[in-house]
Amino acid sequence: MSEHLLSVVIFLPLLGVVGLLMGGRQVSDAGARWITMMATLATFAVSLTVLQRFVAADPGFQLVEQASWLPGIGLQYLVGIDGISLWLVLLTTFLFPISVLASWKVGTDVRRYMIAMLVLETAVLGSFLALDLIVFFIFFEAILVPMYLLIGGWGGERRVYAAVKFFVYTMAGSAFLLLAIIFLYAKASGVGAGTFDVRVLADTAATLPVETARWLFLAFFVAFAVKVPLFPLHTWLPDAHTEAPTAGSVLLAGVLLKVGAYGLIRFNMALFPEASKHFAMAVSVLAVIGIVYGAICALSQRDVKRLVAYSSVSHLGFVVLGLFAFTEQAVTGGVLQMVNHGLATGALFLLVGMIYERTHTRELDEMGGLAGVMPWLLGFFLFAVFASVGLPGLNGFIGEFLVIVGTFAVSHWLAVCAASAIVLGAIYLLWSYQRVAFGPLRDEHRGLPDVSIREVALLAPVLALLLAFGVYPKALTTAIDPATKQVVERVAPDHATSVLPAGTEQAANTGGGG
Amino acid sequence: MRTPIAYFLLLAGLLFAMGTVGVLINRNALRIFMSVELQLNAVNLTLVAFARMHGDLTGQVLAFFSMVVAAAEVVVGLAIIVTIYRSRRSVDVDDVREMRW
Amino acid sequence: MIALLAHLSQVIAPPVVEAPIPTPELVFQPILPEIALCVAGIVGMLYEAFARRGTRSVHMAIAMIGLFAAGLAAVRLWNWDGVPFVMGDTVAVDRFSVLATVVLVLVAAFACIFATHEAGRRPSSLRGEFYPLVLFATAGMTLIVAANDLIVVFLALEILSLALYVLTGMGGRRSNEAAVKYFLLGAFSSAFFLYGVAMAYGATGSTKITSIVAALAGQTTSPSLALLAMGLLVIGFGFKVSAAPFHMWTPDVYQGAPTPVVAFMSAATKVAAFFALMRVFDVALQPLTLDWTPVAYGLAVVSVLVGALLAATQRDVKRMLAYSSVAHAGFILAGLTSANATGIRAAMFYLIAYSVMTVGAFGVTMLVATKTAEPSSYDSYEGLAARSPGLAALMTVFLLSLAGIPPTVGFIAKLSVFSSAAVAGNWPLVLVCVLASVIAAYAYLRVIVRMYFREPHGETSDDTSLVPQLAGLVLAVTVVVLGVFPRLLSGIIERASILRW
Amino acid sequence: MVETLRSHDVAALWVIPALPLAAAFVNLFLGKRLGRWSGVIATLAVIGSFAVSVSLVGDLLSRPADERLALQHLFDWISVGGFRVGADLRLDALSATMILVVTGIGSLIHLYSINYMAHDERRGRYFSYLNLFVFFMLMLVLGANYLVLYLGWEGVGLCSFLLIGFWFDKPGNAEAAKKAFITTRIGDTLMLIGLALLVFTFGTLDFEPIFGSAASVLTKDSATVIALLLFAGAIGKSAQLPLQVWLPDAMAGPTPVSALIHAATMVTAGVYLVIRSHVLFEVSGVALTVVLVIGVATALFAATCAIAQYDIKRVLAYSTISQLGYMFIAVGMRAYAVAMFFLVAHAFYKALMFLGAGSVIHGMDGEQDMRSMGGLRRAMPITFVTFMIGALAQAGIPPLAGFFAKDALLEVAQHSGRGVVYVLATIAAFLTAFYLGRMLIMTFFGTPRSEAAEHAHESSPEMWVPLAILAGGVAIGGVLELSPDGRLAGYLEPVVGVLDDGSGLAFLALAGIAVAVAVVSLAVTWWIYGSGKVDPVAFRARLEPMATAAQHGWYVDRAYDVVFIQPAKALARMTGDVVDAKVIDGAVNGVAGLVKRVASGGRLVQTGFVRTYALVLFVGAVLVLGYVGVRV
Amino acid sequence: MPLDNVVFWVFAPIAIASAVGMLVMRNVVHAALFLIVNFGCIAVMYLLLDAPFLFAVQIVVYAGAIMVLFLFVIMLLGVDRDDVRTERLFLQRPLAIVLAVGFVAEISVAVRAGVGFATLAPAGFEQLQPAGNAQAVAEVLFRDYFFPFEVTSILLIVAAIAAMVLAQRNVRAVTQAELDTVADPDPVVAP
Repeated sequence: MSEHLLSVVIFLPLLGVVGLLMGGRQVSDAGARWITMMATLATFAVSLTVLQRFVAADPGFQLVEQASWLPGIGLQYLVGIDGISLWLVLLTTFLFPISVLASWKVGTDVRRYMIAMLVLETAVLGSFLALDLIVFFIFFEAILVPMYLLIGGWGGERRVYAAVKFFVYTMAGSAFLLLAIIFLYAKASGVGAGTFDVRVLADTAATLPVETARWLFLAFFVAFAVKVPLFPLHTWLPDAHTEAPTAGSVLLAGVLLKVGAYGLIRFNMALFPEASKHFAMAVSVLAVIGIVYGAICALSQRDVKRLVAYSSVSHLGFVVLGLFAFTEQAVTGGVLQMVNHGLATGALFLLVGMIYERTHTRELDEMGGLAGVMPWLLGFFLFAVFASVGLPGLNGFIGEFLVIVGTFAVSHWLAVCAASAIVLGAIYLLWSYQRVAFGPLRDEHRGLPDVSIREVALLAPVLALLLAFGVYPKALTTAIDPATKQVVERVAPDHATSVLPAGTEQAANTGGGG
Repeated sequence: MRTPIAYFLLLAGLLFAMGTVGVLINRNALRIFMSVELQLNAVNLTLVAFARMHGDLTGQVLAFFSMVVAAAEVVVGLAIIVTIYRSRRSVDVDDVREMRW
Repeated sequence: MIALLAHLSQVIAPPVVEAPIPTPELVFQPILPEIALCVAGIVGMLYEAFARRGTRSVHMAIAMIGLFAAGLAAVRLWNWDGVPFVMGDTVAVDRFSVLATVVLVLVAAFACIFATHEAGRRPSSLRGEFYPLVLFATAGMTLIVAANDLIVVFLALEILSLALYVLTGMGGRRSNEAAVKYFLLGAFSSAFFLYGVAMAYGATGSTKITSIVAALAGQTTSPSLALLAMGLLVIGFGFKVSAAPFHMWTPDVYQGAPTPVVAFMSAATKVAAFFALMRVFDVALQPLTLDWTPVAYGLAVVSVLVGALLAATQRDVKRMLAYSSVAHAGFILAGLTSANATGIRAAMFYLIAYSVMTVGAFGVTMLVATKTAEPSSYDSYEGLAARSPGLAALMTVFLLSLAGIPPTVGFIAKLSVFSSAAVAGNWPLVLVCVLASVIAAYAYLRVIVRMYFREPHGETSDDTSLVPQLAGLVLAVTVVVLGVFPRLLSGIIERASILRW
Repeated sequence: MVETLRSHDVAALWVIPALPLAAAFVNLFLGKRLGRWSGVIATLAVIGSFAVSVSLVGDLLSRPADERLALQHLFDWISVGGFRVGADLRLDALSATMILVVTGIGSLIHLYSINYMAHDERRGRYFSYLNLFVFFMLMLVLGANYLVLYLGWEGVGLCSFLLIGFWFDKPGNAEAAKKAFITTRIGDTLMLIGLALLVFTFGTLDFEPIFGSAASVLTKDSATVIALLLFAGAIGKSAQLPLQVWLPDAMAGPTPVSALIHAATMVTAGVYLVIRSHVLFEVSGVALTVVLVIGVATALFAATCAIAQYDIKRVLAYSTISQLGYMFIAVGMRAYAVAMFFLVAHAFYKALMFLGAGSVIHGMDGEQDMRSMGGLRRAMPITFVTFMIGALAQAGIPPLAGFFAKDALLEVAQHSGRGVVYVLATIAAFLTAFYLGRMLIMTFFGTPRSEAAEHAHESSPEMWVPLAILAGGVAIGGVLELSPDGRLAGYLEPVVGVLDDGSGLAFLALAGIAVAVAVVSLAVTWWIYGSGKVDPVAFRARLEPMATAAQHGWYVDRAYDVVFIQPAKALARMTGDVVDAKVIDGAVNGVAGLVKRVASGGRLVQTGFVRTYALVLFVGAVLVLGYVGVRV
Repeated sequence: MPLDNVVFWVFAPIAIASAVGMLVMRNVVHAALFLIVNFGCIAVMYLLLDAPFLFAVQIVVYAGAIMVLFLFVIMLLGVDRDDVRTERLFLQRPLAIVLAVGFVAEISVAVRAGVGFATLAPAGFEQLQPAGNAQAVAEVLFRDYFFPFEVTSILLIVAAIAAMVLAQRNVRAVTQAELDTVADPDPVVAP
C-alpha cells in the first residue's frame, strides 16, 4: 500500500467500476450511487494520507513509482507527486464525492453515469500524477471518453453537438501533443535509450536546437491551450458547460480545465524553458486578452451557465498569465488560482444546478427575486459569487493578487489590463446575481423549497474551503512554493525569480508585524 | 535465335496493357475476364522470355504454374459470373451497383 | 488429389536414389499446420458431400479440430532448430511465420464461431462449405506468410483469394455483387502481381526470396527490372491489404459479404498479406529499401486520408469499418516506412491489435438489429445502448480501440507505429497520420453518438445470445488488457520479428 | 518627519474586531430564532468592542508619545518566496481615533436600529450584516499593512452592497447596491494596482518599512503614481468627484445604514487612507495638490446639488459628499489633524442628522420628500432639537464641533497662503449653511403640508436616546479642540507629524468671518423659505433649468450612462453574440464543415461501377510504375 | 533475315491485331475467337523461345480447355448477342487508353534499362535440356518446385469446391427470397 500509494489513489475509483460491473443489472440505482460514493470517499481518504506523507520542503517528486511497461519503446509506468500536483490531486479527490452527491437526483442509467464518473476520476488523477509523457497522454486522452458520455448522455438540448465538439476539439489539440511527444522521443532515442520520462526528456530537450524546441513548445502548447482553454481556442467550453449536467460542469470547471494549465507548467516549462521564455510575452498577451475577452463575453450572456463558463475563460486567463510571468509569486499565484477557481466555480455550478433543478430554467430573464423564497440557497450563491469576484478574505483574491503582483515585475501594462478584469468580474457576476436573486419574484417560482440537507452537506465543505483558503492560503503555498521556485529557476535563472526588489528581502521578512 | 529478348518483353507488355484496357472499357463480365486472361498470357510470355534470357527453365515452370492458376481462376470466375447472371439476368457489370458511396 | 496421393506415396516409401528425378529429402513438420488445415478442409468437404443432412455442429467440430491442430503444430515450431528452409527452400521456418499462423488460426476460429451462430439464425445464409473454405483460405494464408518463394506466395495468394471470392458470394443478392466485384478486381490485380513475380525473376533469375536478396545485394543484375518488380508487387499487395488507391473494392465487399466472412477476411487477409509483404520487401527487396520506402510512404498518406475522410461520411457500419480498414492499412504502412526492426515490430503489433478489434467489431455488427432489412445501417444503431447495453458496450470498446483512444490496444499500436516512423524521421507522414486519426475518431464517434445519445425507434431487436457475446467479450477484454499490458504481446513480437535470410 | 515609533505587542487587539464578527455569525445562522434579541446581541457586541477599544486606547495614551504603537501579529496571511504579508493589527493614535468613532457611533446606531428595524422579519440578517460591517471597518483601520487594510476596504464595500440592497424586492434598491459596489470597485482596482506597485518598489506592504524608507526609495514620479492610485481608491470610497454618483443612490438602504456607513464611517475610510499614507503623498507633493483640487471641487459641486434636493436623505447624502470634500481639502493642505478632527466631528453631526432624518421618516411613515413635510417641530420636538443641533454644527455655528472644524480648516487655508482655497471653501460654507437651513425650514418649520405631516409622532426612546447622546457629543465636541494644535493634534502628532503653522489673519478674525457667512446664509434661507415673503416654487422656477440639473447631480449619472455604460453594453453584446459566436466559433465550425465537404466529395468516387474501381486501381498502378520509371 | 525474326515479325502483329480485335468486336463470341487466335500466336512465341512443352500446354490448356469453357458459358447463359457498348462512365475510355500507353512506356523504359533492346539471348540453351524440353521442365518442376506443385493441388480443390458451391441452385433460391425482402435502394443512375 504505502509504496504504491499514488497508484492506489489513481486506481481506487476503478475498483468501484468493477463493483458496478460485477453487480450487473442487480445493482439498484441507489446501490450504484452508494458504491460510487464510497469509492470516491475512499479515494479522498487515501489522498489525505498522501498529503500527510508529503514533505512540503522537498521541491522534487515524491512517492515516485516506476515500472517498465513497454520496453520495446522504453515506455514505463511512472508516477510521482510534487507541490504543484499535490493540491490539484486533492482538489480532484475532494470535488468528486461532492459531484457524486450533486448528481444524486440523476435518474436515468445511473449505473452508466456513475461508471463514467469513476473512470473520469481515475483519468484525471492519472494525468495529474503521471511523469511519463505517454502515461500522461493516455490519461489525458482517457478523460475525453467519460466526459463525452456525461455531456452527451445526461446533458441539455444541444448536448450531442456540445459533446462531439468537446471531443473532437480536444482530440485535435492533443494530436499535436502526441506528435510532439513522439518527436521528442525520437530525438531522445537518438541521444540515448528511448524513453518518455519527463525528467530525462527535459535534459534531451535541452540539447535540441532552439528552433526545434520552439516548435515542440508550440505543439504542446496548442494541446494544453485548448484544454485550459485559452483565447481563441475556448469556444468549445461554453457549449460543453452549458449542456453538461451539473456534476459535469462542476468537474469540467473544477478539475478538467486544470489539466491543461497543469500541463503547461509541468511539461511546457519543464521541457522547453528557453522556448517558454521566448513565447512568454505572446502567451501572456493571449492570456490577458482571454481575461478581458472572457469577462466581456460574460457580460452579454443570458444563460447563467454560459456566463459562468465565460468567467472560467477569464479566470483561467489569470492562471496562464501567472504561470508565464515566471516570477515565484506569479507562478505560485497561478497554481493557487487553479485550486481556488476549481472550488469557487465548482461551487457556482453546483448552485446554478440547484437553482435549475427548482426553476427549470437557466435564462436570467426568467428568474428574479429568488432570494425571497430561498434565502439560504441564494446566500450561498452570493458567497460563491464574491469568492470568484475576488473579495479579499475569500480564496479568489489571493491568487489574483499574487498573479497581478507577480506580473507587475514583468510588465506593468499586462498587470493593469488583467486588473481591469476585476471590475468587469464584479459587474457581470453581481449583475447576474441581481437578476437571479433580487427584483420581483415570478409567480411560478412561489413556494420553491430552500436548500435540502443533502445540498447543504455538499455545499458546506466547498464554501468552508472558500473561506479557509482565503484566510489562510499559506496552507497551500507552503507546499506549492518550493516546486514553483524550482520551475521558475529552471525557466528563468537570470531573470528575477521574485518580484521583490533586491535588498528588500530583509525588510519583507522582518517588517511584517514587527 | 537472333530476336532480341526485349522484343518479346515489349510484346508482352503491350498485350498486358491491351488486356488492361479490355478490363477497363468492357461492360460484359465475360469480356473483362477474357481480358484478364490476356494479361496472364502476357505475363507467361514475359516469364518464358526471361527463362530464355537467363538460360534456365525456372521461368517455364513458373509459366506452367500460372497456367494452372489461370485454369482454376477461370473455373471460379465463370461460376461467379453464372451466379450473377442468375440473380440479375445479365452479365453487364454496370448493372451491378447496388452498393456504392 | 493426385498430387497429394503422390506425395503420400513418397511419405510411405522414401525416394530411391536412382529415381529418374531425385526428390530432395522432406521435412514435414514445418508445413504441418497447412497439412492439418487442408486435411480438416477435405474431411469437412467429404462430410458435406456424403452426409445427407449435415449438421453445423459436426462441421464446427471438424473445423475446430483442424484449427486447433494447426495452431498446436505452429506453436511447436516456435523453438524450431532444424534447417531454416524446407520443401526445396520454398518455405521458411521462423517465429515470424509461426506467430502469424497462430493469429490467423485464432481469427479463423472466431470467424467460425460467429458463422455458426449466424447460420443457426439464418439457415439459408451460410452453407456447410463455409468451414472447408475458411480452412483452405487459412491454409493459404499460413502458407503465404511462410513462403520463401514468390511463386509460392502467388499460389497461396490465389488459394486464399479463390476461397474468399466464394465465401463473399455465399450470402444473398448483395453478396453476389460483392463477389463479382471482388473477383474481377482481384483477378485484375493478381495479374499485376504475377507480372511482378515475372519481373523479379527476370531481374534476378530466381524467385526464391533468399536468392533474390543475394542477387540484388550482389548488384550483379540491373536494378531497373527489380524496381519494376517492386512496383508491380506493391500493386498486388496493395490490393490485398486494401491500401488506397487499390482499396476501391473494400467498401462494397465488406458491405455485401456475409458478416462472419467479413470478420474473417478483414482481419486475416490483412495479417497474411502484410506479413508476406514484410517478408518480400524487408527481405527480398531489402537492397532496394531506399526505393520502396517512398512508395510505402505515399500509399500510407493516401490511405490514411482516404480511409479517415470517407469513413467519416458513411451511413453503414460495415462500410465505415471498411474505410477504417483502409486507414489502418495506411497506418501499418507508415510503420513499415521506417524499414527497420522497430518498424516491423510496430507493424506486427498493429496487425494483431487490428485483427482483434476488427473481428470483434464485425462480430458485434452481426448481432445488431438482425430483423431489419438494413441491419448495418446507422439507423439500426440508434439507441442500441438502451436496447441492449451489452452489445453497445462491446461495440464501444472496439470502436474506441480502432480510434486509438487509450487505454485500448489500438492506442499502443498507433503509438508504436508513429514513434517508429518518427524515429526514421518521416515527419510529414506522422503529422498526416495523427490528423487522420483525429478525423477517423470522429467517424467512430458518429456511431457511438447513435448508440448512446439517440432514442431507439421502431421495433428493432438485437440478437443477444450468449455464445457470440461471450466471444465478443473475450476480444474486448483482450483489447483492454493488451492496451494496459502491451508487453504480453510485444514481448512475443520482440522474439518473432527476426526474419531469417 | 515621522520618527519611527517604538512598538510593543498587545495580545488583546484582535478582540476588537472579533466581537462584532462573532455576533455577525450568530445573527446570520440563528437570526430567525433570536427574534428581537438579535439586535440586542449585535448592539452588545459593538458596545463590547467599544469598551475594549477604550481600555486599549487608554493604555496606549498612558505611554510616552514615542511609544504609542501597539502591534499584534496574528498569522502569516501570504508568504511566497520572501514576499510576506501578515495578518497584523496596528493600534496607533490614528487608528485609535478611528476605532473609537467606529465602535462608539456604531454602537449608538445599533441601538437605534433595534427599534427602527423592529418590524422587519429579516432583522437577523440586517444585524449580522451590520456587525460584519463593523468588523471589516475595524480591520480597515486596524490593519498594519495595506493588504489587511484592503481586506477591510473591500469588506465594507460588500456590507454596503448587502445593506443598500437589503430591501431587494424593490428593483431600484438592488440597482443602487450594485452601482455602489461597482463604482467603488473601480477605485479599488486602481488602488490594488497601487498595492502591486508598492510591492514592486518596496517588496512589502507593511506600513513601517514603507513609510520608513519611502523618502529614500521613491522617486518623485513613482511616489506620485502610487499616491494617485491609492487616492483613486479613496475617491471611490469617499464618493469624491468623479466617482460620487453612487452615494446619493445608496440612500436606498435603511436610514441607520446610511448614518453608519454612508455618513459616519465607511465613506471616511478614504480620508483615513490618505492620512495613513500621507508620507507617500508628501514625497510626491503633486498628489497632495490633486487631493486638494478634488476636495475643493467636490465640496462645491455637492453643495450645489444639495441645495436642489427634495428628498431629505439625498440632501444629507450630498452634504456628506461635500463635507468629505472639506476633509480632503484639509488633507491636501497637509493639515491631517484638522482633517481627522473634521472627520470625527462630521461623524457625530452627520450621524446625528441621519438618525434624526430616520426618526422623521419613521414618524412620517416612510415619507422622505420634504415638500410633504413641514411644521414637524411640534410633533417631534426631541428630534427637532437634536437635528437642529446637528445642522447648526455643520453650518458652523459656534460653539458646536462643526464650527471649530471648519474654522480650523479655513484658518489653515488662509495661513498657508492658499487664498483661492480659502475663498472657495468659504463659498462652499455659505452654500452648506444654505441647504441646511432650507432643509431645517422645509422640514420642521411652517405648516404641515400633508396628512402624514399632521399625524407625525415622536419616536420611541430607543430611537431618540442615541440622538440625544450624539447631540451632546456634537455640542461638547468642540471642547476636544480649541485650536489646530489642540489635543487631538497632540495625539496624532507622532503619526502624522506637526503642522508647520504659517501666519495670517488672527484666529478671531477668521472665526468672525466664518460665523458671519453662516449666519448670513441662514438668514437668506429664512427669507426665502421661512418668511413667506418669497414663493420658493417661483424662486426655483426662475433658476430653471439650473435647479433641475443640480437636483439630478448635474446629470453626471446620465453622462456616464451615455459615455460609458451604453457603449460598454453594446460592445459586450457585439463581442458575445457576434465575435465569439460567429467569428471565432464560426471559424472552428468552418474547418469542420470544410473537412466534411471534402469527404463527401471524395465519397462520390466510389461510384459502385466496378470498372471505375479498376480504373482507379490502374491509375495507382501507373503512378507507382511512373515513380519506378523515374527511379530507373 | 533469320527465320525466327521472320516468324516473330509475322506473328507479333497478328497477336496484337487479334488482341485489338478482341477489344473491338461487338459480339462476345467473336471476341473469344480472336482471343484464341491471340493465344495461338503466343504459343508460337513460346516455340521461338525454345519452350516446346509450354507451346503444347498453351494450345491444349488455353485454346483447348479454357477458351472452350468460356464459349460454353457464353452459350449456356445465352449472352451471345451483341453487347451494348455505349460508355456511360465519364472519361473511362480515354483515360484507359492514355494510362495504358503510359504503362507500356514505363515497361519499355524499364526493359530498356534492364535488358537493353539489342541484347540477344545467350546461346546453348538446348544443351541444358539433353533429354528434351519436357524432361527438363519435369526435372525442375519435381526437384525444385515439387512443393508449389503440391500446393496447386490445394488450389484445384478449392476451385472445385468453389464451383460446386456457386453452381448450387439453392443459392439462387436464396437470392430470390432475399430479392423480395431486400428492396433495391435506388435505381442505377449514370453519374
